[in-house]
Amino acid sequence: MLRIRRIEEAVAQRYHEQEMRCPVHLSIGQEAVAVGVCAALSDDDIVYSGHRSHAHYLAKGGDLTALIAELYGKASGCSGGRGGSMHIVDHKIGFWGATPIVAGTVPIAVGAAWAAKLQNSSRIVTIFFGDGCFEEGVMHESLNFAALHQLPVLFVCENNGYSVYTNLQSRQPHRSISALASAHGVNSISGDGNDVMFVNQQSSDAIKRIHNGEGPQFLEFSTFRWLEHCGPNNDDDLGYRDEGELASWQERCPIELALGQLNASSVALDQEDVEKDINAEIISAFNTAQCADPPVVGDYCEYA
Amino acid sequence: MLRIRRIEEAVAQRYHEQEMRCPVHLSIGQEAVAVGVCAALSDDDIVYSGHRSHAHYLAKGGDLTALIAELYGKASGCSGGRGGSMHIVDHKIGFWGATPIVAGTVPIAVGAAWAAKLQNSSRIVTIFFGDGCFEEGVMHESLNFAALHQLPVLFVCENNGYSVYTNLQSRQPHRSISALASAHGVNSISGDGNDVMFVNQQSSDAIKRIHNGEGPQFLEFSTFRWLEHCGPNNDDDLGYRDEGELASWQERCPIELALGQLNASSVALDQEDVEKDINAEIISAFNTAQCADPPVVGDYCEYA
Amino acid sequence: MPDRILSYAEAIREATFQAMEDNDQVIVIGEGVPDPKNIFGTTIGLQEKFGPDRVFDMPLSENGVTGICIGAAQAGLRPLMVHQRIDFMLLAMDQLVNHAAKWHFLFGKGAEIPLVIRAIIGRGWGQGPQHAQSLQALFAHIPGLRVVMPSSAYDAKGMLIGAINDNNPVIFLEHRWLHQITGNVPSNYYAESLEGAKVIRKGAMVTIAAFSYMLIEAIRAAEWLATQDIEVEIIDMRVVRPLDMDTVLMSIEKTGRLLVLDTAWKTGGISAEIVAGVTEKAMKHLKCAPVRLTLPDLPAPTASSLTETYYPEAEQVAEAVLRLLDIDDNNVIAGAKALARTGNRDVPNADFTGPF
Amino acid sequence: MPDRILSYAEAIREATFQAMEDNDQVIVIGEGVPDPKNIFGTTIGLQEKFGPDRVFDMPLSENGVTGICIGAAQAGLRPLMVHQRIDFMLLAMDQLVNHAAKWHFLFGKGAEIPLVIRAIIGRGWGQGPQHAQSLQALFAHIPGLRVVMPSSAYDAKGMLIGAINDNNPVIFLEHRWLHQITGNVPSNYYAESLEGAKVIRKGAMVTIAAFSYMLIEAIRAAEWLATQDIEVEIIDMRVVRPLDMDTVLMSIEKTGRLLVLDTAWKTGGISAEIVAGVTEKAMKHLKCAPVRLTLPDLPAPTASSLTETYYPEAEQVAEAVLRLLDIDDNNVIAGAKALARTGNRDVPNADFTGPF
Ligand SMILES: Cc1ncc(C[n+]2csc(CCOP(=O)(O)OP(=O)(O)O)c2C)c(N)n1
Ligand SMILES: Cc1ncc(C[n+]2csc(CCOP(=O)(O)OP(=O)(O)O)c2C)c(N)n1
Ligand SMILES: [Mg+2]
Ligand SMILES: [Mg+2]
Repeated sequence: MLRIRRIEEAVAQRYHEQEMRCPVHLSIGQEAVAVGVCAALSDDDIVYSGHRSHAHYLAKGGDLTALIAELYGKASGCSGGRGGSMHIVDHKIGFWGATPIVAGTVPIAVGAAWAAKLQNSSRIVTIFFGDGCFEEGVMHESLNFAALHQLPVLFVCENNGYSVYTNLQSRQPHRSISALASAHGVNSISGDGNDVMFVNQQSSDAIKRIHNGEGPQFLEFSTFRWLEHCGPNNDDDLGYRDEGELASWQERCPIELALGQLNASSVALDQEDVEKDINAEIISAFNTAQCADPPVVGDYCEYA
Repeated sequence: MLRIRRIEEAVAQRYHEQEMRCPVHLSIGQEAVAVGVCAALSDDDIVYSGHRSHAHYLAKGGDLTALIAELYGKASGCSGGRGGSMHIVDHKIGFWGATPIVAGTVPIAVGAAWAAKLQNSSRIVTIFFGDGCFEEGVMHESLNFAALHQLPVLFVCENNGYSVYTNLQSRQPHRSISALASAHGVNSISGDGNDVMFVNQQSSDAIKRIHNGEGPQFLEFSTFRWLEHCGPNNDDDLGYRDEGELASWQERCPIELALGQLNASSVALDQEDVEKDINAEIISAFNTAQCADPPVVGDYCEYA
Repeated sequence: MPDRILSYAEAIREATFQAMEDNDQVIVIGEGVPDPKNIFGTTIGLQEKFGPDRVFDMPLSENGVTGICIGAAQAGLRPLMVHQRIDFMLLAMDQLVNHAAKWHFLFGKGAEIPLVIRAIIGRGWGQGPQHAQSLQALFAHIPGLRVVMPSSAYDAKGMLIGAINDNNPVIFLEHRWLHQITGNVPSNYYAESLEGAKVIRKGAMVTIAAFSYMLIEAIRAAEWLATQDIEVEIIDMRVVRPLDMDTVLMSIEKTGRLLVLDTAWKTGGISAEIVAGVTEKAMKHLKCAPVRLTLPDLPAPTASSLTETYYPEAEQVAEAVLRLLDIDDNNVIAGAKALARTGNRDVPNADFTGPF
Repeated sequence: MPDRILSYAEAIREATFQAMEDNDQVIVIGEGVPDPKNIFGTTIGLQEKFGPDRVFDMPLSENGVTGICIGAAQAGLRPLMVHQRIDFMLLAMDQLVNHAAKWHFLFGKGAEIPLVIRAIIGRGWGQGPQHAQSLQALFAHIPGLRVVMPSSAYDAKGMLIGAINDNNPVIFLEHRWLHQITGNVPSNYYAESLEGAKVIRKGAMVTIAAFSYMLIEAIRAAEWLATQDIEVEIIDMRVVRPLDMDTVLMSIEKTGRLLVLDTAWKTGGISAEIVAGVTEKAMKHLKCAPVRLTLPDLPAPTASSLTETYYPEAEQVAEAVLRLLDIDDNNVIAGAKALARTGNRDVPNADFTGPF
């Protein structure tokens, strides 16, 4: 979690150099969902995500250098430089794709789960998405199909209360997202998305239920995005969020919370050492990415 | 109701003459919903519908001759011959259009309701649709918007258990349609769609709630289609519906039920006289339609 | 090989059976696939044979199920999705254009999407503007998609098998009125290429490049034209994306005259691409300006009487050929006009009695 | 009248204000319309001025809200809907094509749909294949829609007002890189016609028919070409549907040479329609084969380095003109190549620093 935080901070910090020439949607503040869920998955399980996917990719075990190279538009990027931050993939680790059409990957993930069922595979498929997805019809079509066919899919909604600058109340009526998923016939739970232990426990339980043949499961986690929707800055000064809202969420920083839990359970952890390792890894990844070759023009034609 | 039944029967009976050269989706067996709801509406209120719309058009006061002329593809048809059975309209009576893309008119009706709210009109908008609509994403987008903006719209779902030859269980998981509408934040009621009094009572109550500012209302009525999905015949021999299902619904014929209720409340009604009048009206409508002029080729260009 | 005559619909059905036998990753899904009408008879017996784990009806969720098929394809299945009307695919444009067409480009090896989408286009009795469109141009413009429109029973089978074997998303478009045509269809499992047009009739005077059902009208016209000693070359275009311009250009070098026939609207249709491509590459061979014969730029009307002027048929094809050749002999023109069908023109033939 | 210089984005904003003042049935809805970024600044202050009952953010329901706007339009409102990217409109194709485009045709008087949809097309920094498409061809093919692509600040204002006053559904497409361009924009309320192209530079040697942002590159090329005594005629096409072929044909009569510039893919694009239309009607005037300069038939790549060969700019325009004129003087060709921008070509200018 700390590693993801530091990576995202490094992206933010170096974004102004204008060498990462693509929109970036950072996950700072929301790391616990990615980490808690992915820790409950097997290597064989599949993950899909949307525009805000760095944390999911990294938590699933995605290669850091390939991610940074992708942001730099290099041939060694995880999508060969054709995607940038908004389109990332790593088939080796079961990260089957993240793309930025809101809710676009939701049915695709359900389809991969359908295939798992038809192919008698024991893998499950996890799809990460935001609260905005509930406004897209295809989200509902996907829930309907998953429930109808009782597919091994774990729906994970990161409800951060905003879509870009628009708060949830301006987009959805006063009703619960997870209750709506339940009404579709998908078993649903909601709770604190900044408590990585809670997230992990709920995920493990949900995955057990999937393996028990209880069909698709839905988890709604409340969390908060600290930086601007897209880009490296803090934009709280724009006033689109309530005064104090950010501060109150920052007090409940998922990393601080987790460190507290670790201390309480007296797991020894030399944070300084960890930070050092992470920092070295990040510097190396950026250096490698910066020095890497750009994609060969024309090479990409074969893919269309 | 009896009138609608006889009109639909006449369409079915004369369809084989191949002068009504368009697909027809007849409402025989489902008349009570159309009649019960429309009787609760004011002249000023608006109605939209889908592919199975004859009953809604007639119940709202649509001109019979113009409907039959439309089936015959005549210039005097309610849509000028450009639409046929699947695309009918009558602006004069507030029937603002029926078209056959499943769920296609649902958001359009919500938009008309939005306009009513923004224009401070007291009119309400009713949208008729089938159980199949719940599989279309746009249905959910429409419910979300209607609930968000608290629009004066009455959603009426005629749940006849089938979409073409496919039963509900093969298309939607085991959960209730009206409960799903409720989870969207739209107040919902479900019940017997063959009991015109019940339908009318629920509609009146729902309309009152809309006028009271309680926002959009949703009514789910169970009913049954007696004939084939599209066309003039009984196709029960195909075996796609459970044995006895049709018979059990026919025993609960909405017209017989209503006649029973009328008798019980000792309203005098000379059915023979009524039938005679209806028959004369139908014969005249068909004659007029058959003799009417076809649309002038080229005239329709102005509309595209 | 002796002739083995099947209808286009039967050829599609046979292709589906054989592809499913050949590869157990092939699955079929579509609204009505296992129902008693079986998509105009093209899926009869499929579920009985391959079971409910490979042959599916679907919820009315065109966009969602398209996405679901994309995911299933990424996972190694080879889904064949079916739409009774192409009009319903408009609901799925996001998944088709933003996703299916982009996946392999974005994510490279391991992200091939072997998805086939069958859709029925074109005329039917009284279908009207929302149920009778011919929307091939919308897909023809999109890099990452393949789009085919077989016009013979032979190709219907071979190209459907070819499409199922292909690793790209393929849109397979069947004109409603082609389902009844018949032709020689070998019984073996064969895949036809998804590239390339076919010259199906040789002639030196005019090149007719025809898409889908318009090929049938072209053949009717050509047979009569031959009686007038007018020999046209007919190209069955077969594939909309990628277009085989080479075959057209080769023919134009010989004839110098081009007539393009499409089942869709004119403006912005694929017929424009053919004319543009020919002009760019072979203007010097053109003896006169090319002509497109298409639908007028108007929604499809429903009334039978209105369809008569809306849909061009063999006589309009013949008339266009005569104009391209500057033939103004009134007798000949009258002969072309006499090709007009008698009776209602909203049905392919008198056997067609609705209600669909 | 003295010049009054506004940016294209400001012109759109002014048009919206004036149209809303002029007619209280005009409402505006779109994801981000009232937010701090205000659709690239085009809706700044709108909600403050006209209130939350006329200016709306929207749920992420592109198809649903399009249908809702159709219904609102049928009820007499005049909705202006805004998409930050045209790619999102693919979700709304059903309501646009099956419904908005057909309503008036189907239901006649009383069913006019005065709906305007603004959408941003084209390049941005690192937007990639799902956020930088130019999908005008998909709408250009559909009877019942009007499609406009203004290229000047003057037209941006006048045509948006014209679109809002029009009783048809109008798709109003703004290239992302046009927002910053400036030009003379009168302060009064004026509506420009939604039909007709404009000759914006006279010249006798080559006709350049340019759509949207490509007009800017055409002008850059033309200025340099003039220094070489090569005078091109530039037509700002302005409208995609209905296309104004007459203006193109008139120019071709004079120049005999045609270059079409579009921001979209080549195959099946509107550039094909221009070439086809010119060939059909004026082949005898063509001195050489027309040329289309467009995107290659590939999804948009993200990496900055890949965008350089993907997007044609002024030097490719100039080179194409030289080829049309058979000019192979190496000095001149080198001059054309020298038009190439230095620095990154994934931004319109150095002021553009992301992240959007
Ligand atoms: C179909 C579609 N509509 C609009 C957008 C623009 N957009 C990009 S991200 C985003 C916000 C989505 O909000 P949410 O799902 O809550 O995710 P979050 O950004 O909060 O993580 C929007 C509206 C889009 N990418 N796709
Ligand atoms: C988007 C779309 N998909 C499929 C169809 C084909 N279709 C026409 S009517 C119908 C059945 C719809 O069922 P339901 O909504 O329950 O209405 P019912 O026919 O039972 O009255 C279907 C699938 C269509 N018209 N539109
Ligand atoms: Mg959010
Ligand atoms: Mg039904």
